[in-house]
Amino acid sequence: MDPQNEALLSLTILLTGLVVVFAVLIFLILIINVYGNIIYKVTQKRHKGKDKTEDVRAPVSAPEPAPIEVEEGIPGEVVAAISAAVYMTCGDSAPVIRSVKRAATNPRSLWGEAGRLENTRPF
Amino acid sequence: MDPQNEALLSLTILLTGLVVVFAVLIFLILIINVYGNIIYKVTQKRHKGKDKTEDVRAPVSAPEPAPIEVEEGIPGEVVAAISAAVYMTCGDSAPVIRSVKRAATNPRSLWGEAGRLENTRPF
Amino acid sequence: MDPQNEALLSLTILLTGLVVVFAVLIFLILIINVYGNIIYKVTQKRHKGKDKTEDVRAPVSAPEPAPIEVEEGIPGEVVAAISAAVYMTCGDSAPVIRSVKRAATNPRSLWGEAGRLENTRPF
Amino acid sequence: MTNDWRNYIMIGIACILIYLAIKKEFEPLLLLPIAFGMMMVNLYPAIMAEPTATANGGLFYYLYQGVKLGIYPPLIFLGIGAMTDFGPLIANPKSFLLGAAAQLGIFLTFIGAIFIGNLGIPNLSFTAQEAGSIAIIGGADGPTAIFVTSKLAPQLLGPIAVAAYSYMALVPIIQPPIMKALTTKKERAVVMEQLRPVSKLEKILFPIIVTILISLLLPDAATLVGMLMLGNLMRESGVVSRIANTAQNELMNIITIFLGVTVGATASGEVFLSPQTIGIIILGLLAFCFGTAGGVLFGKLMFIATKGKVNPLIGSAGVSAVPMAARVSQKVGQEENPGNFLLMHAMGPNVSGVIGSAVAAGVLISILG
Amino acid sequence: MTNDWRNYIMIGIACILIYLAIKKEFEPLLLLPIAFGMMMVNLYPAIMAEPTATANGGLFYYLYQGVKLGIYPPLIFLGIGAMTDFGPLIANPKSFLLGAAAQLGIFLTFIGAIFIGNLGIPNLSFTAQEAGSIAIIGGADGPTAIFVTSKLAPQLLGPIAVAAYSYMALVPIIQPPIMKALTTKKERAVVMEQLRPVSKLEKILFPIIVTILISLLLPDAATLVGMLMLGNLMRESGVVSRIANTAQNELMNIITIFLGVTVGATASGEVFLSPQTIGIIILGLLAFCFGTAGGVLFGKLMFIATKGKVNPLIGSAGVSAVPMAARVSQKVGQEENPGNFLLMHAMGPNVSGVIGSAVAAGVLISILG
Amino acid sequence: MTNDWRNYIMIGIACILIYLAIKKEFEPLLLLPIAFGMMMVNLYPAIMAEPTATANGGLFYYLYQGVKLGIYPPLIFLGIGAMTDFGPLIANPKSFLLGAAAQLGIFLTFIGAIFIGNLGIPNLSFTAQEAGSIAIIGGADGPTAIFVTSKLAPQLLGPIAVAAYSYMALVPIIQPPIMKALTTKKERAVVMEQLRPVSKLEKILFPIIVTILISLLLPDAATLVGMLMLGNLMRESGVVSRIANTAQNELMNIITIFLGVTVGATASGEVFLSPQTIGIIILGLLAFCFGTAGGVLFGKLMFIATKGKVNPLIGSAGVSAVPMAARVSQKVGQEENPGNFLLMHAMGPNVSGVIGSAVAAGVLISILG
Ligand code: NA
Ligand code: NA
Ligand code: NA
Repeated sequence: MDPQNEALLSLTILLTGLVVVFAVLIFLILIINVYGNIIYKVTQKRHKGKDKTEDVRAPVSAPEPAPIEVEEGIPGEVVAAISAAVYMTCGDSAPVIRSVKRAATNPRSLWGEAGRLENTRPF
Repeated sequence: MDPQNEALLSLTILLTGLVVVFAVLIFLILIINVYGNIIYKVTQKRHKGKDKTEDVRAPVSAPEPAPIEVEEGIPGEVVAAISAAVYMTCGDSAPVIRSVKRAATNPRSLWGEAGRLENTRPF
Repeated sequence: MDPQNEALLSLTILLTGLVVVFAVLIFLILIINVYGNIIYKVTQKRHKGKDKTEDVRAPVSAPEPAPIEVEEGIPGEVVAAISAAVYMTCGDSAPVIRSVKRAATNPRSLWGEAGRLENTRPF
Repeated sequence: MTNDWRNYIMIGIACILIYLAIKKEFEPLLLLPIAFGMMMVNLYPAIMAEPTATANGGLFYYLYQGVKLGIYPPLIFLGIGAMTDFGPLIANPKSFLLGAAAQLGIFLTFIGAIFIGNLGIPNLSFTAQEAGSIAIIGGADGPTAIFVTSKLAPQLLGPIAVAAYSYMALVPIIQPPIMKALTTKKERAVVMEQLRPVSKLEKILFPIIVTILISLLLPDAATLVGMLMLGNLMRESGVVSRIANTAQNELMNIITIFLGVTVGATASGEVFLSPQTIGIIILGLLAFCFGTAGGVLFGKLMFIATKGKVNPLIGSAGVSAVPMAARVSQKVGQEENPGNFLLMHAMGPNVSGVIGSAVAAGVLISILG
Repeated sequence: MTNDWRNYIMIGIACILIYLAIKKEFEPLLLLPIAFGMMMVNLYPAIMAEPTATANGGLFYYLYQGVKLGIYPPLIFLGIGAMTDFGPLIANPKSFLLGAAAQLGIFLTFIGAIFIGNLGIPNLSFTAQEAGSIAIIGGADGPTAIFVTSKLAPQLLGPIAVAAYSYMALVPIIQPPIMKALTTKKERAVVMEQLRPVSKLEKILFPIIVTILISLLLPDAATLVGMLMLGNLMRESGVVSRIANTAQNELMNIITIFLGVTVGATASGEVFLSPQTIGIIILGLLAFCFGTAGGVLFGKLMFIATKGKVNPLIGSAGVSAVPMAARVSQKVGQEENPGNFLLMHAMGPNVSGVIGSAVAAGVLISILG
Repeated sequence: MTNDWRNYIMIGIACILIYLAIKKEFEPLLLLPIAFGMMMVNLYPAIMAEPTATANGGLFYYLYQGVKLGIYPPLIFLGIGAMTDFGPLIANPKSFLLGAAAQLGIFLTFIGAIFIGNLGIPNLSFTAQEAGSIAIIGGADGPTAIFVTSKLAPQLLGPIAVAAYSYMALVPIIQPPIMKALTTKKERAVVMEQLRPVSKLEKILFPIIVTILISLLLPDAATLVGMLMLGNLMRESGVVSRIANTAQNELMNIITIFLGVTVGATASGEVFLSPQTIGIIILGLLAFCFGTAGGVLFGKLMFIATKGKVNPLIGSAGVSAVPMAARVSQKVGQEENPGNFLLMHAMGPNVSGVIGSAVAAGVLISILG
């Protein structure tokens, strides 16, 4: 390939590349914004009554600082993320995180679970 | 394929199919009955003495009904099966099942286990 | 193949085989001895101070014999090995082993662990 | 390889299947990969492209070889064998009769497929091989259906797999009306005798004997039944739990993913959107209904023959669809008599239905293959 | 097949890589197998030998087919999809812009590779296909780099894979100086608004929508993106955890081993020890730097556009290298303001960078392939 | 493909092997699949059928390719490496001598096989390649035996694998009489010095050094030894436990199943029921006995050379058969002196026996291959 063609190809790659990558991802942004907003609003409307009461649920005081107790098997990364989330939610009045536990992962009833089992052995 | 041949083939499939499926499975019934009975009788004979004492082992009274406690990880299906089995064994006097636990799965001695280990790393 | 050639081949296999196997493995012995000794000495030198205090750490008395408590999941084989090791280290005054537990396997800090996690999801 | 309108319809169908798999939990372990494979191939047909002199094939082309060569279904059967307890069947081998009777749906559906093909509807006719593949939907057993179809009519893999797994998920809806219509209140209320205990030795001998007999009597069923029984022997022997666990977990999961997406990927628009597919959907439903009826009616026969000791409701479990069909028997029975526990009794016909459809598969392959 | 001096140098390099993998924990899951494969092929070249009429091929020849045919990288993407939470990206879809901007490194590196090839250094020139493969190092995404290189310039697999994984391990060292140089103290101290919660339904729809859009817009990215999204759909659906777990654990681990050793085994002495490799190493570093700069600069743009609501430090996470690059954003941000937690905000660009490089890969394959 | 009387005899033999695997726990992880494969192929020979222009091959034909192409045994070695602790060998490298001496059985058995072939018994003679494959039974190492046989004499895979695994299961019965006959009471009572501790660094360097040396000295052993050492490096490095665990569990289990059933499936009646098989069974036993004797006799030499510091009983562990042979040394030693714990001392020769037989395999392949 002669240098001129190479320069042309380079330019093509750079421009096509950036344009396509941006175009595709911007298209994704639009779509996600649209459906995300629809879903979010629908969900919000549905939970309206509930939310009011839930808003006061956040803890407001943190009597004394203590070392964070973290349940085994939860990576520090997750702890940082939780800290960040709490910090942002509550601003200055954020309590010091003292204990991180996994939420119970199986709140379904036993028979619901059996129903699931049925679907996990479908062969 | 002309319609006549098709009709013939259909009939062949239907009859051969049903006959073969029934024949094979009836043959299996016979074989299983034969070896099953032999094994069952041999085993029965061997355990005769023991069984008499074991028969009284079934619990006979159920003082008060209580919600069934089920060890985590046991599917509802199994609970139903156990309930069924107990119900049928004991008839009307069946106790209410209050607790389901896995039987200890490893009653072998430690060295027996080591012997097993040896066989699970055979390469 | 005529018998004479077969005899020759047999002899070749026997001699080449034994010579090569021994040569290769003796070569390995030499290499391992060399680097093993180097590492061992370097390590020894580094830990010199510490070792003296550690030497007295071994338990010296075994008040009363009791059945060995072994943490679940530790094969008998390992128990035997530990027994052997203790027996040899302490000679006659060896205490009766009464309890075998796994050493804590994760003494790293949480953030160290998170750093590890990062490397276990490298894709 | 350009996308035409049929591809877009297929993408829509795939989305509906994904919805059913996730929201309604219709056999999600297979319908989800199948639906995704269907979506992928209609978005990007090259993913199933054969290799050429200058280019590699698509990803799904390579993964599909395990379906095409008949490797995946027997390996899934290996895993199923390792999770199946044949105890209830050994305790009551007469259950085999119900597992045989429920295969009626397969053979009647074959006739139905040939019949529909002769109605003169344009583009709606089936070769004998295609009819056999459609018929096996009545076996209510996914890997068996895929195994037979990959041998007799691979071009129909998509619609047949979708129909088979969809109807298996619908068993709790399809079966009860048929069961109630064909039985009397008295029959449904029958409480069956407790099953005798089954010794470990019987459970170990069972897979060996079944393998030997079925392989000798019907070689075309040997691969499927053999692998099912190898899995079961690994389970019951108790000495190889390491490999028995891997067979029923990781190995089966990996193959489930590969099988699901590539079977789904056979359903390109041109193939799927044809009158044939509608025919397959109707015939598949008939197959399940006839199978259920066959089992229940034979159950009634056993009710009479045993003077009321057998509850005919356990007959419907003979279609396989383990363990849902057995659960349906239990549920319908309990509606009549809350103290009636048919589950273990229905497990016998249920697992014998798996063997029964493998035998029926052998018959179809040996006649039509 | 005799070992020459270049093989011994390669064995030395392999030992250094093993040291870095174990002692410095440089992406050990891939560098360790890659380095061992490199060592093996230089000790015993026949391990990669093609089969002949009279002899089988070497072990690695067979395992390498999964790389050559493009099977392994999409399957690794399946597992990555099953472990990735796209929540932060859905909550803030503008992150996609940063994931796009950070691909700048790829396209600039392409120009760099062409440029270097024209400097007249003996044995140092790259075809357009080779330049594209080198450029994709800037995607900071191992499987994508291997997928593109196996299609465009398989002869460079060894050096490109080594460069890609080494620089990914070095992200915490490469990125911070660039990030600090391009941002002001004020920008780095920005505390971002909390992300909105993302519902389960949005998370389920995301992989479906992304698959459909990207497959239609850029078919050459369909295989990689499709498998990533299948894995994610399996994860978010919640109904197929069995296969989702196997996809992200056993299946991915097995393929990681096979991919690692055989990619390493493409690095025989004759191929690796060339001026080209030195060029690749330099260009790879440039690619990472340009990608980081692209992301951060676009972050500054968003800082201005949003009147200070976006912290430009999260832009560097757009190169992918999940989750390390996001961690670097968090760390650099916290140095300025100890109460600033950027991690979740940086995860958006981070995971969008994976999609972004797959799209860029599609562009390169479609133009150069 | 019709079943003749020999097939029925083979089915009987398979049943006996299943009995031994389950009831006597003779290496059940491999004997059970081998026996089942043997049963299947004699019930239904088409399960090993090659593909034709019109029909697919049998299931086992495809699974068997991993044996035929030499893929499975090195992958099993990868898993074994990941479960093996070479510490006792590194602490006492002189153990290598015992691991070398115990390979005597291999080379003497080669001569024995050639000799028996010249006795003039009809249909009982072995080519040099067959003799080499039989000889490797003396390595007491399943994957090595299968690897060598698949290269030199694939037609004998069935009987050789059955003999190898059977005798490995019988090690606790075969070895003790030989050990007692060749040692004095005083020798057996020797209590050995405690092994020195081995540092992590030594354990990490060991697999690298062994791979380099053996690959350079004996390329034909490189594949087996290299994969064993890769597995061990993954284990000892401590930074890739994810893939090290998969290599020693799921990957090895899947391959064990495929290898077992298909190796068993090479034992069709015509091949297995020949005077050759009887010869193999006799020679295999001799191989184990000679190997044991070689190890013990060399142990006596070391007893003398070290002035009584080495207990010759640990020599028998050099045949490999990890960890059973080491356990036998421990048990026989303890009979003489209940306070004597030889286990860790015997593990050195034991694991060096694995390396030793791989080296011996390399010699056989390089001379006869
Ligand atoms: Na069925
Ligand atoms: Na990227
Ligand atoms: Na050995």
